[in-house]
Amino acid sequence: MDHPVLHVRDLHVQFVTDTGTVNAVNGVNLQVKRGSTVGIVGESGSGKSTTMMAVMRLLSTGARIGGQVDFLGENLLSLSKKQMRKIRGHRISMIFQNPSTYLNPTKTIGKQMIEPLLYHHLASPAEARRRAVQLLGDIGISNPEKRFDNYPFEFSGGMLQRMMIGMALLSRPHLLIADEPTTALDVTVQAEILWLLKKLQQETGMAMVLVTHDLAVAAQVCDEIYVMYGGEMVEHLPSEMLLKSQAHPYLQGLIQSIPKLSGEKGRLPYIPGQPLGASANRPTGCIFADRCAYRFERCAERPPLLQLGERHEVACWKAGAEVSV
Amino acid sequence: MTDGAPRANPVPLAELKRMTKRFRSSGQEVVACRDINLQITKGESLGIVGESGSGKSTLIRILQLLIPPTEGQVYFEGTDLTRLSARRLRTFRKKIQFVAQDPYGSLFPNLTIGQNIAEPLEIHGVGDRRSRRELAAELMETVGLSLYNFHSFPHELSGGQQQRVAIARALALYPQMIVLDEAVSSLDVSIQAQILNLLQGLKEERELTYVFVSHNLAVIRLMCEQTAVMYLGRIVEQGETERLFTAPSHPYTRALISAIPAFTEDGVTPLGKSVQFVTGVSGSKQGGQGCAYHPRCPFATSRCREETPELRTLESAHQVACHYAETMADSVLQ
Amino acid sequence: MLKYVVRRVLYMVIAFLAVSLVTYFLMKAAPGSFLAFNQFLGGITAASINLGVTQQLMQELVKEYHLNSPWYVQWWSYVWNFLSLHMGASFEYPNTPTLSLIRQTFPISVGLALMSITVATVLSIIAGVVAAVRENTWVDRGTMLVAILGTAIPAYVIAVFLMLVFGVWLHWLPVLGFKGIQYYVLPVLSLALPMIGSMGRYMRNSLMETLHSEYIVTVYAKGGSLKNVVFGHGLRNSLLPLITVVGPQLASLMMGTVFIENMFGIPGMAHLFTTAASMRDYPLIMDSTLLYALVIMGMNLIVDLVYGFLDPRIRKTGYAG
Amino acid sequence: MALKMEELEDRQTRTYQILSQRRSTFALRWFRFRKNRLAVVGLVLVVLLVVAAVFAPIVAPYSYTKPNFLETFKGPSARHWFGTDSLGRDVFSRVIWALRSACIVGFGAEAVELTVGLMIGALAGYLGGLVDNILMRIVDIVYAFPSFLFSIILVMLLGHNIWAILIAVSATSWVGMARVVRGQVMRLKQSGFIESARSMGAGNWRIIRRYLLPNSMGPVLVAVTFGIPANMMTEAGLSVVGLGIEPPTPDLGQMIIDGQQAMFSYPYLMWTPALLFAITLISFTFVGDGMRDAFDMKGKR
Repeated sequence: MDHPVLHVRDLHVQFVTDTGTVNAVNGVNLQVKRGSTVGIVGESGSGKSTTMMAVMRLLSTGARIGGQVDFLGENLLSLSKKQMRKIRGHRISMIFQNPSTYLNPTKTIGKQMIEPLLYHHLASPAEARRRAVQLLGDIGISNPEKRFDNYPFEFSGGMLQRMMIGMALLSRPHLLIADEPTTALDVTVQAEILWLLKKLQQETGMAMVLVTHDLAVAAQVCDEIYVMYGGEMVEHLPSEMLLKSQAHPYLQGLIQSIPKLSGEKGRLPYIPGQPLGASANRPTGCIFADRCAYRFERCAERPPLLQLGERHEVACWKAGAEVSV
Repeated sequence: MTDGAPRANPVPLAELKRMTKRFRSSGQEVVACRDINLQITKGESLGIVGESGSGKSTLIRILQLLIPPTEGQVYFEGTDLTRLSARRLRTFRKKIQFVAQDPYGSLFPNLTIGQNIAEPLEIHGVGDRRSRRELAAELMETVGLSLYNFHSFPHELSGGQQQRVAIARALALYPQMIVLDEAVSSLDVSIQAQILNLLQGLKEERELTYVFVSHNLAVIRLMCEQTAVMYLGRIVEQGETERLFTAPSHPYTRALISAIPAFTEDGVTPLGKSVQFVTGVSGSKQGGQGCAYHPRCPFATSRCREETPELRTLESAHQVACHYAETMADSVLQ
Repeated sequence: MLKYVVRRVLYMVIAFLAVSLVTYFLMKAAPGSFLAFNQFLGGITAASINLGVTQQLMQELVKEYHLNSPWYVQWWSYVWNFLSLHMGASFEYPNTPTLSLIRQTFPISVGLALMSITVATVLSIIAGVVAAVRENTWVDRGTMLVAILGTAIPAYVIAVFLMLVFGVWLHWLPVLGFKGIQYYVLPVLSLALPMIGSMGRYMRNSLMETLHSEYIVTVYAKGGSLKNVVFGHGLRNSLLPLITVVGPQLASLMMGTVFIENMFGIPGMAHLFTTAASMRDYPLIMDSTLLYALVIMGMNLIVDLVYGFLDPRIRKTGYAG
Repeated sequence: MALKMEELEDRQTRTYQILSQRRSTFALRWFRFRKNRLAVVGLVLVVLLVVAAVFAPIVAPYSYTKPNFLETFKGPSARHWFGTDSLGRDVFSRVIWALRSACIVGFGAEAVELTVGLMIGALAGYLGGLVDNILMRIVDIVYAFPSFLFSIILVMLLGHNIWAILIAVSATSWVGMARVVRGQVMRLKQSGFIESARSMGAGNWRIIRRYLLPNSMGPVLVAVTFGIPANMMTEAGLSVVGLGIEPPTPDLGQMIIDGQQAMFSYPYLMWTPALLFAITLISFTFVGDGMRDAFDMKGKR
């Protein structure tokens, strides 16, 4: 039973705009095992959110998606629109960055919360309400019966995100995709939400994908981490290896450039240059080469994901060579 | 430089004395800052941490007298800024500069990069057109911007470059102090490191003093010698950064440190351990009896509910507003 | 909420008094004004002969409108007469009280306006929804081009083309007079088309903005269909801002009736007003201006209240942000 | 100075090639405007119509007043493009002259509205508080006026000349402009760069002049482009109800209404001025639409 819940193979996403074609995601591979938590980490424009939006097929009509997205043995990209609708909010749920803009301001919390159950005919309205109220209580919202009829503006950001999580889990999905779930929240609330997510994930046994720009958050919550740069996957490693055994020069630079809470403090080392924007012209070789200190001739050729160890892959000639030799 | 020697000039660079700020919004009074005493010594950058709504934005705006305090005084180099006329205040504005959170929003969208950087010089009538342009170009090099961008508009630059422009603009008048409001939090990690590195360098070169608001404790630790923790309009703990982070004496500081994910030398801080947040009792409750933090504090006693703790000095200028600060400091942070 | 209504009504009273004052002083300043009227009492002017006012009636008018008293008495008597529905004789129709003139004409104008706004609202919602759902297809572009044309062309020019096509060339509908339901068709269409233009466009943009907002992504992520999105979330939220443009639309609708009633020869209130204006019939001008002001303000208040009731943020917190 | 100005100038000349590739703000707006094809068509038409109106004495082939009783009610022909009216006057010439009055009122009244609206809106928005409250109450009151009736009363008082009409048209419509400006100023006042300007020590006047007004120009310009045809509509509308410019000066509204008298026998007298007027108004609206695109005011697409 080592079938991954989600297996993304060679995913490509292009946006066709007035000013030209934007290659947002270029050949991403990714596996999410049953009951595991996978983090997708990257800076803005790295394509991490686009990847997951492509998996959910929630991108605008201008997006061209290529590759294969296997979910429980079914290729989501080959499903009809109607079949895909049956998966969304039922088998795969998604929560987003800013709960206050991702909820309809003029509909009550409760009405919005039970929608997944109603859309998929999983419960009658009365039954849905009962289950939603109970879940609201379980995830730490006091007086859920009354809170059910509140409007989003009457909730704090942290409470809204709790409610969003509750809404996502109401239909007992196999996979939860959390796209920067704590970025818009206050620092102290962030811990609460992450803790709740982790707890619920363990209780329900569902798989979870956490998209975040914060390496520390990913390290805290996830089992495995995928690092994206310029629309490509540059490294995949277990999270306990993140700080000590990273192999890609980009990830090494990134880890070094993060200020630490203990240890020496001096001038901060950093990666020179700008991150590769999605609309920029892509080099034919390694996408990180022009910012990389270890660049050599071979980097003119694009490196594939090289296996370094168990659950450890890197897209770098130098790092790959050190191991394979 | 001279370690251990008594300071010759005891006048602090900036000082807040018994400062209180109240706002009136839709008939209700909100106390944004309550009875704040704060000293900033030259060369000792100050970090301010706290949740949103803790009053840190208000505090730094009052420090620059962008908004007037309701009560109390604001001193800069010994002069009470609250008593100055608008004209005399202008000359002090040269010495304090501001870098805001959103670099794009803080730049003048209708002016070029060069004009943006020269703007403070023009406002204060420093030099002529030519010399202002020269200085602007020089500052662009200082902050690591290409002169190619001299005639660009802010919207053509990336976020990191925009923040460099904002920093260059803040440097134009050779200020003594720069107030940075979450100046790196909207930037990507690799860009954030570039800007922090730049700020570190400038601090050394130009003997700047920063007032650094951030929710990123590791950034504060890197940039600031002193740190103040704010909760609901009060400073609840203040002292040397290193000491405050290794031995926090206020339960709120401890909660903050454990709540914010960060890397340490050899790993990552554990998720939410030792945090007992009570949902629903968030920061909105104000006034009333006792310690403002007691509804969320796991160590609260009946004394905490009745008696408001004053900010008091522990050893070596470390100040805490907690009745049980000594016991807090003794128990090692997990 | 109650506080808000009270404050709004208070503003309305102030605005109403201001309108009456300004109108009063404008008329006083006019050549051939009350003052000239007073002079007429001593002698005879050409204007008075045209008006066919007898000496005796004149004195009644002086008494009724306090023409010999200070200005504030005159002004107040106007306002008071209006408010207490004691609108007296007009100069032009000395034997008919203004009130009965208004009573005859006002319902016709209101009926015309109501029909037009109903037609316009229904059609613009349909057009807006169709265009927004079929965003950037020829359906969208075509609908919106028609909408732009509707907004750009005033009611009286639209009326010209409607008259030409349906009256002169096709002989389908009557173009003058007012004797039955078929006489309503062209006037209502002339009034409704400009409104459909601006409201339909507004509806489309507002619905499209809603459809592109982040909470719609959530609805899709929950497994909602386009139908769920439009009818469960989008329509309601985009109708809300549509309500706010109904107020200004009413004002321009009122302007439209002035032309339309004149062009189609409809004996409505606006027609009455323009006749009064060209005849310098001050009491009638004053009364109808006040009535129009009251209607505009009243409609704006109703629109705001409806909006406040439909938006939970305002309904629950009580203030309009 | 470590860096000499010559050096900077030198570098600048070297960077001009790069700079010329970069889109300036204006170029970007022009690019967005041009993408709206109808807007470009509208702009061309507006320029043509305005030029025709300005040079009416040259453009109009005949006198607009002189009757020619030998050639009454002649339909459109090569000699008289739009035909002749009951007095044998050339309709095309009259239409061109009428366009001139429409333009004077359209642009003139808009200038008045812009001046008043900018002053009141900027003052109310920037100062806020009591000043804002008082000014906005005044605006509310003017807003409650039945504006067209008010224009009618004003024309009645001031006479049927073009200046009276100009005042009558702008008397209440400045309110819209004031609201637009106020909204912009209020929005920008919250923005980071105004706070920056304050922290640098910029005075109120400088803030308004250098940062607030230039950055609020987009919506104001759009409002102006939509305001001009609206003024023309009101102006012609006054003629429709018999309160426009005094004959024999031609006026589009008057011509349409006169044409209506003879619509069964000589329909061209009605539709030629109506069509030209419609085209004028539509052109302005298309331009306004393009301006909206140029200033990206439709929100995200």
